[in-house]
Amino acid sequence: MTPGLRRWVFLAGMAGLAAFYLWGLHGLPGFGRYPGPYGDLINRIAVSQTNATGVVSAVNFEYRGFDTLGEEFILFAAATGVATVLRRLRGEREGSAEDEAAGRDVPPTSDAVRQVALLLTGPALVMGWYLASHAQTSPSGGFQGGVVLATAFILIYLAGQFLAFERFSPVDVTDAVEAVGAGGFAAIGLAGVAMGLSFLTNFLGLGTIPGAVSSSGTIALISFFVGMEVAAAFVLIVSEMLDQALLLRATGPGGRSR
Amino acid sequence: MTLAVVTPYTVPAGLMDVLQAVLLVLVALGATAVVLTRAPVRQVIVLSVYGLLLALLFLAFQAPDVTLSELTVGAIVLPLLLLLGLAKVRSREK
Amino acid sequence: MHIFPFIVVVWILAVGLYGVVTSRHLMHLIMCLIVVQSSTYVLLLAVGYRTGAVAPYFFDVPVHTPAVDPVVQALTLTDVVVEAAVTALLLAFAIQAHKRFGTLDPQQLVQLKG
Amino acid sequence: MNQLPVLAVVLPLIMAALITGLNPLLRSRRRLLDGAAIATGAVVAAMLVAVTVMAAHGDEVYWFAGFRPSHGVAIGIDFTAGPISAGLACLAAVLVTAAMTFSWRYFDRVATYFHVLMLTFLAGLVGFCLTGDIFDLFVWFELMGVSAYALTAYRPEERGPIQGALNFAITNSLGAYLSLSGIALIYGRTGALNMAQIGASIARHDRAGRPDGLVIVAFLLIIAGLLIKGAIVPFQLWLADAHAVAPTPLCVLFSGVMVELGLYGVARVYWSMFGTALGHRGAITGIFLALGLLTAVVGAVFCFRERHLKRLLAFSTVSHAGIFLTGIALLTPLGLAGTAVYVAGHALVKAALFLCTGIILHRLGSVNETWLHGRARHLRATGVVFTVAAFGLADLPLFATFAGKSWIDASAGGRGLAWITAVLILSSILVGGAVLRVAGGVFYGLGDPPAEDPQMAREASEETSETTSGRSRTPMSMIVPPAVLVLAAIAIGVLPDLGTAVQAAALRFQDQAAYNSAVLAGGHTAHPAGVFPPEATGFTAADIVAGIGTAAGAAILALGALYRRRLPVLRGLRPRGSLTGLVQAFQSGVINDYVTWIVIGLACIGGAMALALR
Repeated sequence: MTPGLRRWVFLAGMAGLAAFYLWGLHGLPGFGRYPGPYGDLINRIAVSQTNATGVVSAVNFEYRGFDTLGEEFILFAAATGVATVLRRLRGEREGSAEDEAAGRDVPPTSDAVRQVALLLTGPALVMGWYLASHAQTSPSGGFQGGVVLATAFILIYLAGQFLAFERFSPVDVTDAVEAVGAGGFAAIGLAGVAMGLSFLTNFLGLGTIPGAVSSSGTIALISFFVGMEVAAAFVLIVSEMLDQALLLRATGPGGRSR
Repeated sequence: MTLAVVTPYTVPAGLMDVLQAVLLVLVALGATAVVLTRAPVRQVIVLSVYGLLLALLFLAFQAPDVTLSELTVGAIVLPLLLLLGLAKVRSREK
Repeated sequence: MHIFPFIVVVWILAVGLYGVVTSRHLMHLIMCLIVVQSSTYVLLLAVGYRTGAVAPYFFDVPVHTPAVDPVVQALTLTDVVVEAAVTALLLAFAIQAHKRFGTLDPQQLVQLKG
Repeated sequence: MNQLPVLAVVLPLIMAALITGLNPLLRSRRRLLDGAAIATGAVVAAMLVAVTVMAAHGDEVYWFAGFRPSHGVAIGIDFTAGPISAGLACLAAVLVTAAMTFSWRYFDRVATYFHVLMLTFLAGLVGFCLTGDIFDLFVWFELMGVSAYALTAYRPEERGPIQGALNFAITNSLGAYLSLSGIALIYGRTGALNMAQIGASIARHDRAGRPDGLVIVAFLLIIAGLLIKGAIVPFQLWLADAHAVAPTPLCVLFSGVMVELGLYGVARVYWSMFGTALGHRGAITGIFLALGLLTAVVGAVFCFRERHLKRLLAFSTVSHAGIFLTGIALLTPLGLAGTAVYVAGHALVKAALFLCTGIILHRLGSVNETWLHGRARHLRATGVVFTVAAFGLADLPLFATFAGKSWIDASAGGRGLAWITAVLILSSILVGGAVLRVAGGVFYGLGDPPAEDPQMAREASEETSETTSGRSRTPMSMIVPPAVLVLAAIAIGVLPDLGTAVQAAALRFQDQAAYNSAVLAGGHTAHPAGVFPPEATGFTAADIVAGIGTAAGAAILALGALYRRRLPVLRGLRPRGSLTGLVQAFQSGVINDYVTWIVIGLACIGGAMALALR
């Protein structure tokens, strides 16, 4: 199909699909009228059942914890996939950062950026830690915390050089952290199985005060492992991409003309 | 269901409606802008703004958890990854 | 307001798909795919919304306060992670494609592949 | 509490994490790494055999974290292992084990990545089969997808794999987002994610006896992603691009189970959620029959004109996917039972064919049928396995494929649709003929090499060897798996009372009320009842004649193709240029076109459903 023809064919099909979709949406109860019962039931029982006051975290790490296990492994598989696709191949060598930078219009990191980035690293670390460890009380959790933690490591890159970043996150260590995070989550589930309970049963004491940091049993623990996994996965993905930015290829089509 | 409970987080219903409507319009415009921006680097910036708009909309939908994720992922991490990818591609186009 | 958010959902989906279909650059295409997926976030959260209800946090409000649906929020969180994972993988493919083909135009990729 | 279903998903995940964590240790110890991964696959397969046997008399329902439903409202996620779902998961585990055994000596420089991704892929496949929650289905669908995209691009130094992986990932991700939209729609109506609960809820809502727009739209959106995964025309375009370039051991899984899993998902979604609400009307059968038969014929035609071995096998998978959808569309227990057995037989036979192609690639470094003509004469064992498997693909009696096909035909006859038998036989002859043509030409040097198609030769030359050393011989670890798989396909076909058992399982699969009571109330239904009653599962003389006729027809077609230039009648026959052009315009490889076709296809199916069901 030529681009022009394709556009018109698509518009015709999309008009039909949009009409069809709207026809279905018209059958909903209407915006602002969530009918329940799933969410209402959970809102009613979650606090007394799990001692977590953040019900979304209770759903994520308890009622639908198995979904979250799958979700963590999606990220895990994606990080492994990125590493697979971007692995160093024969005929590729690493150029020095300056060498590569000379060929780009991206200006080198200025001192101001460096200082701001350094200043932000500490708070980002603290905030990531806070988010990952307060899943049960406030709108936060392992995922958001993990992403912010990963951002802290990326800030280190911005502040310094790639080499420093690499020193902070050697692939083997990141791999290990990621494995502990993802595997730890699964292991918590299996611990329940070993006690004769259902997979991912919350077998730890729930604490006495709803919303306290130590409350809600495995929710906090799972959130912590998720934070580890997510942070490591993102650091891995970003470092693979950075690694690519520094790779030179000796030969091949579309190679560098310099 | 009648909702008479007033909490510290209750926003007057009329105001909330207006807020949501405005944000929905902005999100629709943002999506269109992302698609119609054909210059890659500029598109990443538009995408980042779009992520921000989505995050605000989710806040108006009473979903602070999702707001936080959308902010960290949609407005920061994904644009960063995309920029890294573009840097790689552009360095080779030199 | 009863149907308006859903019209926006369809609009985002349609615009995103339009971008995918007319895209001549893989990076652009990936970003349009992100737009397509964002329609599912808006739909999920709109479906679980309840007018006048609070967010599902009961730290300082009583448990019987009417709250919006927490389940769709958990689903959207999963959806966001999926987005990040798929986008990272697609980006890796695009980087590799650019290395092998020297272009990111989907139509030229096919011609060059042979 | 039976923990086996969940362990079958968690074990591969834990092993994937463990292998990644011990990466530095395992990188240099290939034996240990391969052994651990293969053992995991084998253990999972064994666990799933046990689950299948246990589930024969009632679904095994497992509630995660112990959250049982209260008053018909599910709070948590459940696994519901029935004989068909557990059996399909078991098939997936067996094929993963076979593929990893084959790749023991196949990849030369393999890091831990391959094993990790294979294990997460396995977990995704098994979780998808067993789950009883519609959002959980989406999660495992995505895990399966992400692992598969990455594995397709396992050789990123080449052009084909990257392009194939991109088309694969974009089309299938799009499908997943459409499915998620459908899930959100149905959730907005029912406030439930458990499939049984949704089914009960929408059946109650339906007052006029006809489904309303929301139910129809949600149904189509949910199955959209599954139909894309299931390679149904016009959503099949990604498949050949991905299959042709993925590492050969992986093609086994893509063709053998991943596509079939998409169609299993369609059947699962229909029978546990939408069946009652949509009313099992003739229009449902009509729409899916049309899609299935179209797919069967289009796939067969593409298959027969192909010269690139892996693409040829990929198109034959498209054709078979059409046959599977046809069997599901009949809505009868015998039709579903036939499909289930056909899926098993096809998976084993197709896996053997792909592994033999892998051996050819390993020994001769090419997948171009024209070039290979007569060059694989010395690969005697491979030739025998390939030829036997090719006859299996052509539905020769004794093979499981024959049993499955006969039951689909019998059931179609029972519903007054005997004419579809003719279409199915035609597509089987075309596919079998294409594969037998390869067998005769490549392994025995019969006839003349087929004419070179420049486009296909270019595509085939892209496919270079996946191995670098030891090419002078075929290791046992490569030839034993395909031989065992072919024998297994025969063994299943001659099992006594197979039909009765599988039909009983299919009947249980189709009894939505029994499924609801098992999931939501922990009930047990001793005698499930489907919409259509069970039928006789014996083979009539006509079945056997049809089976032998199909195989013979395929053989004659293959010989005709090989000796075309020496036969007076056929000499003048050449593939028409206009047809070739049309095919290339359809299968263009351009992702923009593929997405356009998806939108058009959905709009057309949606229009048909809106008109016929409402």
